[in-house]
Amino acid sequence: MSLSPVDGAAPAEIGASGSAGGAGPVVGRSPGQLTWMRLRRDRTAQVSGAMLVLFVLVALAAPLIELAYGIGPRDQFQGKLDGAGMPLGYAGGVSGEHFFGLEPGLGRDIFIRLVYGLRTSLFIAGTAAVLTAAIGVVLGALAGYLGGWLDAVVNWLTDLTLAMPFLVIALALTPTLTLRFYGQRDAVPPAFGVGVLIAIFAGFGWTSTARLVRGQVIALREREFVAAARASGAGLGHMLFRQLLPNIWAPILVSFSLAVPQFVTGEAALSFIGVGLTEDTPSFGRMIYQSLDYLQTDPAFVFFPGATIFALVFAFNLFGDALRDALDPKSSR
Amino acid sequence: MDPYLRVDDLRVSFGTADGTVRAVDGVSFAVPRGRTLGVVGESGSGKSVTSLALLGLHDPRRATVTGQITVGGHQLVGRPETEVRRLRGQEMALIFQDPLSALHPYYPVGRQVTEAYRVHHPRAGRAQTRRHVVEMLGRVGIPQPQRRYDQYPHEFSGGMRQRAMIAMALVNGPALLIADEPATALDVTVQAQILDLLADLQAEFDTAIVLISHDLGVVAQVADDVLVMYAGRAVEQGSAEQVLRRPQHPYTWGLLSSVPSLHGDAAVDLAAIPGHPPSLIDVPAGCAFHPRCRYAEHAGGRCRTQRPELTPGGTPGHRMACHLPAVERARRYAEDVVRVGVAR
Amino acid sequence: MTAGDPLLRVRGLTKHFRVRGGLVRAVDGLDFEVRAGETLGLVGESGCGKTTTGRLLVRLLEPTGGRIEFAGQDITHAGRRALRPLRSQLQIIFQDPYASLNPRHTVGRIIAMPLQVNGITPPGGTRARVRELMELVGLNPEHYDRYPHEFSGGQRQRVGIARALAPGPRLVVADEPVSALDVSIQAQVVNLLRRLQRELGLAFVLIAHDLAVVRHFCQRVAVMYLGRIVEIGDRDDIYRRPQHPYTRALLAAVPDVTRLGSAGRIRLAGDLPTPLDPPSGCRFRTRCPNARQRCAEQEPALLRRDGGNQATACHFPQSGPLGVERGGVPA
Amino acid sequence: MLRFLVRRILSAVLTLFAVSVLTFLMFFALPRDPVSGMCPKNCNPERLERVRQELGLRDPLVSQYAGYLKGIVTGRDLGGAQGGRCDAPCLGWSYVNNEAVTDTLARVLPVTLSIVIPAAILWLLLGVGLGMVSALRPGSWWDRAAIGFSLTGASLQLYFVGAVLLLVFVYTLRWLPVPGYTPLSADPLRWASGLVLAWCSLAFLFSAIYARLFRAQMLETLSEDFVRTARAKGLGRTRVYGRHALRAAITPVVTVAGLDVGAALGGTVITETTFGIQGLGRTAVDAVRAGDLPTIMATVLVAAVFVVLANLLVDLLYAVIDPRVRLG
Amino acid sequence: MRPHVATAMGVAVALVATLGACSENTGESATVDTGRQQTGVIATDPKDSLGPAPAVAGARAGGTVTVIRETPISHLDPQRTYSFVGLMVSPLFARFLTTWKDDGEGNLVLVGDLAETPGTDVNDDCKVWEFTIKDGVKFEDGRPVTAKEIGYGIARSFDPDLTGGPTYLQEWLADTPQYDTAWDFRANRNALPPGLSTPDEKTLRFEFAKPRCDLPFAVSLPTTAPLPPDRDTGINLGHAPFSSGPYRVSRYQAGVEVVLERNEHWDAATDPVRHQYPDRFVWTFGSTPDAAVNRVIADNGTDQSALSWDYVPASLVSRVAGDAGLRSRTVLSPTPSANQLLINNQRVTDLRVRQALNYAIDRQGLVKVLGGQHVAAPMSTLMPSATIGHQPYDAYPAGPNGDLDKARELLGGQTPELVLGAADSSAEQRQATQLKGNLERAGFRITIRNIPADAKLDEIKRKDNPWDLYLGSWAADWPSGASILPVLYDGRSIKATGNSNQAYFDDPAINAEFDRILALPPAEQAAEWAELDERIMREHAPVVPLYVDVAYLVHGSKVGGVFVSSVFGYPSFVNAHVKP
Repeated sequence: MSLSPVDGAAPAEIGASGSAGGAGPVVGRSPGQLTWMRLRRDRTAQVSGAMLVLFVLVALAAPLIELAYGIGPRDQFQGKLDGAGMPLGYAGGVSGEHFFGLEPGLGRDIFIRLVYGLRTSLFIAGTAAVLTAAIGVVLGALAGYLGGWLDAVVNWLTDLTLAMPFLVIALALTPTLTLRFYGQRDAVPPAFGVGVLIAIFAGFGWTSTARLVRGQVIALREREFVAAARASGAGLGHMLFRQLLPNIWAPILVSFSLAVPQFVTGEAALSFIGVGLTEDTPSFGRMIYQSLDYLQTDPAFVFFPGATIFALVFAFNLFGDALRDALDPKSSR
Repeated sequence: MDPYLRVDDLRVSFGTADGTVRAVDGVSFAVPRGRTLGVVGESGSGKSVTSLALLGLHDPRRATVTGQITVGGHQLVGRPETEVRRLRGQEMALIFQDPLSALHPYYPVGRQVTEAYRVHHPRAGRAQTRRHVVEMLGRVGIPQPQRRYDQYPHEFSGGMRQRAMIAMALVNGPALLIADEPATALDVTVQAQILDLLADLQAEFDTAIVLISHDLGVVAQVADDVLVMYAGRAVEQGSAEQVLRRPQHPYTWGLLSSVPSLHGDAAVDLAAIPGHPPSLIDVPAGCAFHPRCRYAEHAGGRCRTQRPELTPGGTPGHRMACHLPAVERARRYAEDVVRVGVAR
Repeated sequence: MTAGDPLLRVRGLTKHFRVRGGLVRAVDGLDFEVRAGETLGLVGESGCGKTTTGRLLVRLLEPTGGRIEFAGQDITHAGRRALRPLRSQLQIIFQDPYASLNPRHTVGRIIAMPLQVNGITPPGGTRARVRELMELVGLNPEHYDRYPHEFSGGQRQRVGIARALAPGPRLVVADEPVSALDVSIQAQVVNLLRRLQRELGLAFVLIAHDLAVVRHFCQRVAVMYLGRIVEIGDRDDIYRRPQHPYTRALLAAVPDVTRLGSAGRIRLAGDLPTPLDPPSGCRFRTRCPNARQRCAEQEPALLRRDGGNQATACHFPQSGPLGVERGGVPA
Repeated sequence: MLRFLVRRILSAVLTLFAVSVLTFLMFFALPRDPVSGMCPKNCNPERLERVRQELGLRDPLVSQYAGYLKGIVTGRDLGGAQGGRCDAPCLGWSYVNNEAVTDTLARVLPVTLSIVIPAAILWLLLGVGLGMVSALRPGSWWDRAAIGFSLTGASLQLYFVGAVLLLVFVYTLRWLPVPGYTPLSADPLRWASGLVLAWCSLAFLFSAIYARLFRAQMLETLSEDFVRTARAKGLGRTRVYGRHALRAAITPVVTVAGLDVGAALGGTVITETTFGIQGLGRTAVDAVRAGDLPTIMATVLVAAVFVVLANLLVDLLYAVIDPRVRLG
Repeated sequence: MRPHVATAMGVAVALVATLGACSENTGESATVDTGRQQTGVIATDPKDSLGPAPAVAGARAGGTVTVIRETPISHLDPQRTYSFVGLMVSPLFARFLTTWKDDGEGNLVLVGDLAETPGTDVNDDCKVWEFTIKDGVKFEDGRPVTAKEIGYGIARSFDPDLTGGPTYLQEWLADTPQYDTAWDFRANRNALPPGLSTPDEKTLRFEFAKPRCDLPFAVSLPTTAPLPPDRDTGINLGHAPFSSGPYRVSRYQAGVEVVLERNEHWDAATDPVRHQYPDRFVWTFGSTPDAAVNRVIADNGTDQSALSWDYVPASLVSRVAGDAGLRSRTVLSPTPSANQLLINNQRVTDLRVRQALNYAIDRQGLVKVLGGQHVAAPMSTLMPSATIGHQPYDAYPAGPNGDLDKARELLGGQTPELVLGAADSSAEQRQATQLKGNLERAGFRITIRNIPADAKLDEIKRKDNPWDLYLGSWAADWPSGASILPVLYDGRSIKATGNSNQAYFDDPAINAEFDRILALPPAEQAAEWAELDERIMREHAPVVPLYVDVAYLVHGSKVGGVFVSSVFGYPSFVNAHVKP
């Protein structure tokens, strides 16, 4: 059906309950509530959302799980490995005691390391996504709204950031930063590695959000409600945070939900070239990276971290898609 | 003479998450060659949906179309897409409201017209096709058609774009032209040019035209017959003379009197219709217009419960769907409409 | 400012936009005045600069030249801070009822916005004031917490009007306030504006392409063509005795329900020239049925004739009622 | 158009300049002495110091950088330890690889190009194809399958897919040789068979984004008026979708593809590492590890050039696709 | 719109099902003899130095041997060669003053290569040495090799631009570590360095200020490869060395490939060790060890005559060892590369703590982390078993998994807090993690501090490095205690940076012992070094000996004659041939 300005009332009328007085509830449904309703009606969103909640709960409850499981992430069971360091028994040492078996070599329990790894990876990815969103929103909104030289500078910064090879810089920066903050004999807490990763992700990840927000803001800038606020004498803060931002939550949320899995895999990719967390800190990236070598000799070691990281990323992607549909019902149906 | 286009009990509905939208709900009309039917209605009255249904352009997965549409003897509803396609552009053509978005922004205008020609004349030679198209562009009043042929839509002005659209629609000499708000997006002076052009071309090609518009003035200017739609249903139809000069339905009265005019008394308020058009998902029971009709009380409550059928009005060929008794209607027309509303 | 002074005085107002192809002279030297409580209609076709004028008046755009005085103060280049005390007196209503309301705000919040950003707390509180305004424009005050998407186009336009009225303005610029509305709703809104103007004694600048709507609302009318005013005067003069050929063509082109068929109308040939490179002399001459040599050489000034209030920028103005075209020779 | 081009090129040069300065600074902060790799067992500090001076590592940073830039523009003399005269564009001498950096680049660039360009063609075709299939029949089984495929792709990681493909096709089924690079000119078949796994895994992962993007764009385009016009003309499905809708829907894909291809050319570290192919990315990473500044600078710069060029190309392509852009 | 989540998960499960069938690992596999004893002598009979080398049983001329290696060979300049790969490849295209006759089983004889004998100690004081050059030795262009070209080769190793090679001869001749300031090669291209002379075409004479009894060993290194001055291309010689061996470099594509083809002017009759069986050797670079090993196992086409230079990676060991069909295609041999947990003796001054570390160590656990006995063999001595004269002992017997109680007892309830510096490479991180767990169970508190992998060696070579423990390894340039113990434990050699004595161990009594033994004739030294080895460990425990690397190689089904060099622990190609 056509949605030209003259002929477009029909869809908008849907749900409006008559003109004057009207029975029924007086308080209306906000766009956010409508999204929520659509999300709740979407089976895929429900399933993926439930998976995500489960993942987050597992991550949060990691110490409790350790307590119940009775094995810590650093406990070694080398007695259960053969002379070449491969786990004894079936499927990489899966047993009632070790749900997902043991790592070859060090003989640590895979299950509890995955639980803790989930915690680390989700924390890194979540925080990095929040940071990138924040940087991207602020820069993008300012550039888009104010335009002019600021826009040019932000655009150029974006180009520059995109032109800097991310992996190479990350590789170079990590040891440099470590030396800057810690003495040679200081134990570097895992939190620092986590922090560096987050900073790297934030430093390189903001561009897409900034571009997105800038584009949205430029489109919105021409809308008349923005002109209305300006005509009323609204200042920059009001314009950005009261008028514009509430209207671009949808794309920001979607890009956020898609950024999280990107950072989860990003952490793994960095581990792959040797940047990232220390052996001490259980993380998805390190596990999957180390396990790949054992694809032939201990497939179970590849499977459990691989399947978990896949399930997490898949759930995020599904949910992001569902969220996109719910926020913008026109987009796909 | 058998009318070239005959529509019987056309119904179009869409399934949406919130319920079924009955966009067109039982509309019938006929248009012979050489005549123009004006379809009038506000947003959501189903007029654009009707125009798309005539060409079978609805997505069959989303829209359900029933009823009969007969174009030059071919029944269209339910026919395979490939067969309907052969008629499109050849026997019947469509002009849209917004020529900027209706033309493909990436292709030169001439090529788009050529494409419309070649699809139905696959054996036509390249040079001959170009000659024909250039001639057509010239016929619709595009100056320097040879040069304009290779220009892009964004290099055209609004009026020129609409002329190009018309050229594209008429390039195969169709017998039926459906013009959906052909002049609404244009300025008044250009609008007038386009309407004149349509009239000239109609005279030349003996085309049957269905002109869809919300602007009663436009309809008055070009239509021979008028169909007034409200909430997907026809509420009044007849000749332009009958419907516009002696309207019988309270909705038509309201429409006519709410239009500001260049004459009349500028000092008095316009006679507006209260409320606003209903949602097509939730069409009021009975007469769809009754919540806004100030005479609903005078029909003995039937307006709320019973859907009025189209019945013949005062003069032959004039029909309307209203429960208001004839006597009451005549009185109200005389008192409210002629005296107060459109006091001309 | 004394009682007789105009509320708004515009002199030589100019706005040029720099685009890649050159300079667009969107508004090129406008002079007009609006008195307190008076309604001025600004009509013309798309691209004539009327919307730009509206936005210049409320200072959404920075004028390239000329001078705007509001309530005796020069606001031509006033900054946000300098404008602040005047903001509440000068408001704007927009065309698109969908785009002009922030979809993420409740209507209550939308209407209260001008109060909030200007730090105005009306007696009785903001909420009470908003409900009062809603009632005034014909909205149910109970709908305070609803969102724009729950309203129809006409109701949304009422919200926009309420927002403009919130700080108690003296002049409202209404930019095509009804052109996006259905016929039946359009009449409701025109009536509402008329009532408000009457009851509140507001001055209006109504920007519209629809001559009939302007006629129903405005006491004075200015006709614009390619960034210039070609004719300005009292309503009755303009509609009954248009002197500029453009005004006449414009009036003649309006489709009229009361006239069936298309006989006896004047038609303008061609399209609007590009404002990047307007014609020399009289800008209308390329489409004017009476254009002569002089029109290309000399730009006609906006002049009053026969001592009336009506001023026309034409070398060969016409007179007499519409429909009786008497050729181009001045009477 | 020309002015636009000049402005874009100037901005690109500025970007490259900034990239080089940043890299230069960043790698001078590295806790790694480029000289120490030069004598593995018994090295004495005095000798190292002399080497450092000879290599100019004790000069002020600015003059080192100026020397570097000069080398790019006019070439320069590097001394006996660095192969002597180094012609423009001189990117320096790698102490680690014992060769001029330009030679290293000449070696690894074709490798990366051979990986990325066919892969990009493949992923674009696959992505646009999948997106097209699902946009034509939204909600159908085809749509579900295509979207499922692309979502799976988007949720997997290259090293994982690569490792599994290697195990299945190379080590177990032995259908393919172990991945490696053979110059296309030497043996096209070996060139292809050595890289096909890399192409496939890149295409599998990347096509996901394109399928989803293109599907959304296509659906949006299909609701445009001009598509309706095309149908109203009586055009067949193939022509409506293949010509009218496709061209309009492809624009955002071009943007994303430009960015992706640019970035991928700048370093497919993961792909190269997974498949054991020595291209630009792996060379860059090795250089960082070894503190091989000239190689780092060169690889970073080349990567940046690719990104910048890709951006420029996207802009030009836009003008080709969309005639409205040409006016500006 | 989107597929059901369960469907996708199903796909994932199916994917993994194909990854490998489940079978029980019961831990049975073959074991390796790692306690092999090395025997070695300097040939006294000139006949030993005569060619030709005895024919390899079953060997046949022809074919191409392909060597697959991850890291490219950075250059082939003999005077700059010090990497294992360089040391193993250079004998193919270069000959030296002396060389090792090696049966790959630990039986070594140092023989003359270009020289007729492994050197003559003219005054029996190790200060003046003479080498007589063989007749009939030629360069690839047919020119004869004379003492002059060998002398020039040694002279050019003084060129500061030509970095990277061993510096024994230069330092001994100049009698100072700053040899390039003592004698400037670039200013004296036509002269020889001080102490080096060619009394006649056939004689090369070394004169040292101090006794240099290890000279016959030192001249087995590629520094002594001959080069006519007119063929010196400076740094570019690395791409095109001038051959004096059985092969010459026909193609050098940096980073990608090196091809060696037969040198027609090489005369088998003059060469006591080399053969010329394959038509060509091809080195290809870039494949990861995983890929290389998988490729060789697959044994397809030309890979049948291929060899993976890199050892079987730990993750594949169980696959290779578990495949009986591969047994004939693997070479398993201990190497002389010894790995220790180095204790920074400047920081950890308490002997009891060092001894406790020795008691605590869980060598079996560490070996498991490394990938098992095919990757590493535990050791408890300072010198690897491959050293001539090596005697096994265990000063701190702790059993395979460490004696934690004994360690705690030594610590006496204290908790020493030690910082373990570890490279940030994956492999070393895992070892460090293992050590941390191991030592903390014994009552230590260990902090792991990461060091960028490529910088680690430089860092621990700095005297003032801040760590208490770090992993170190040492591979001697020749299998003599003289190139191990004094190099690693002589406290007088400690300098600010670039230390080989990374334990920073300094004991006057031990230092005096070094001087005493070094002055003995080489043949008498072996037993003395073994005795000193045990003494250092018992009295000072300056390090924790961990393990020696085990070489575990796979080759294609048609490769023959490849053995692991007893001197360097990497594959030697002198006997390599392609089976029909």
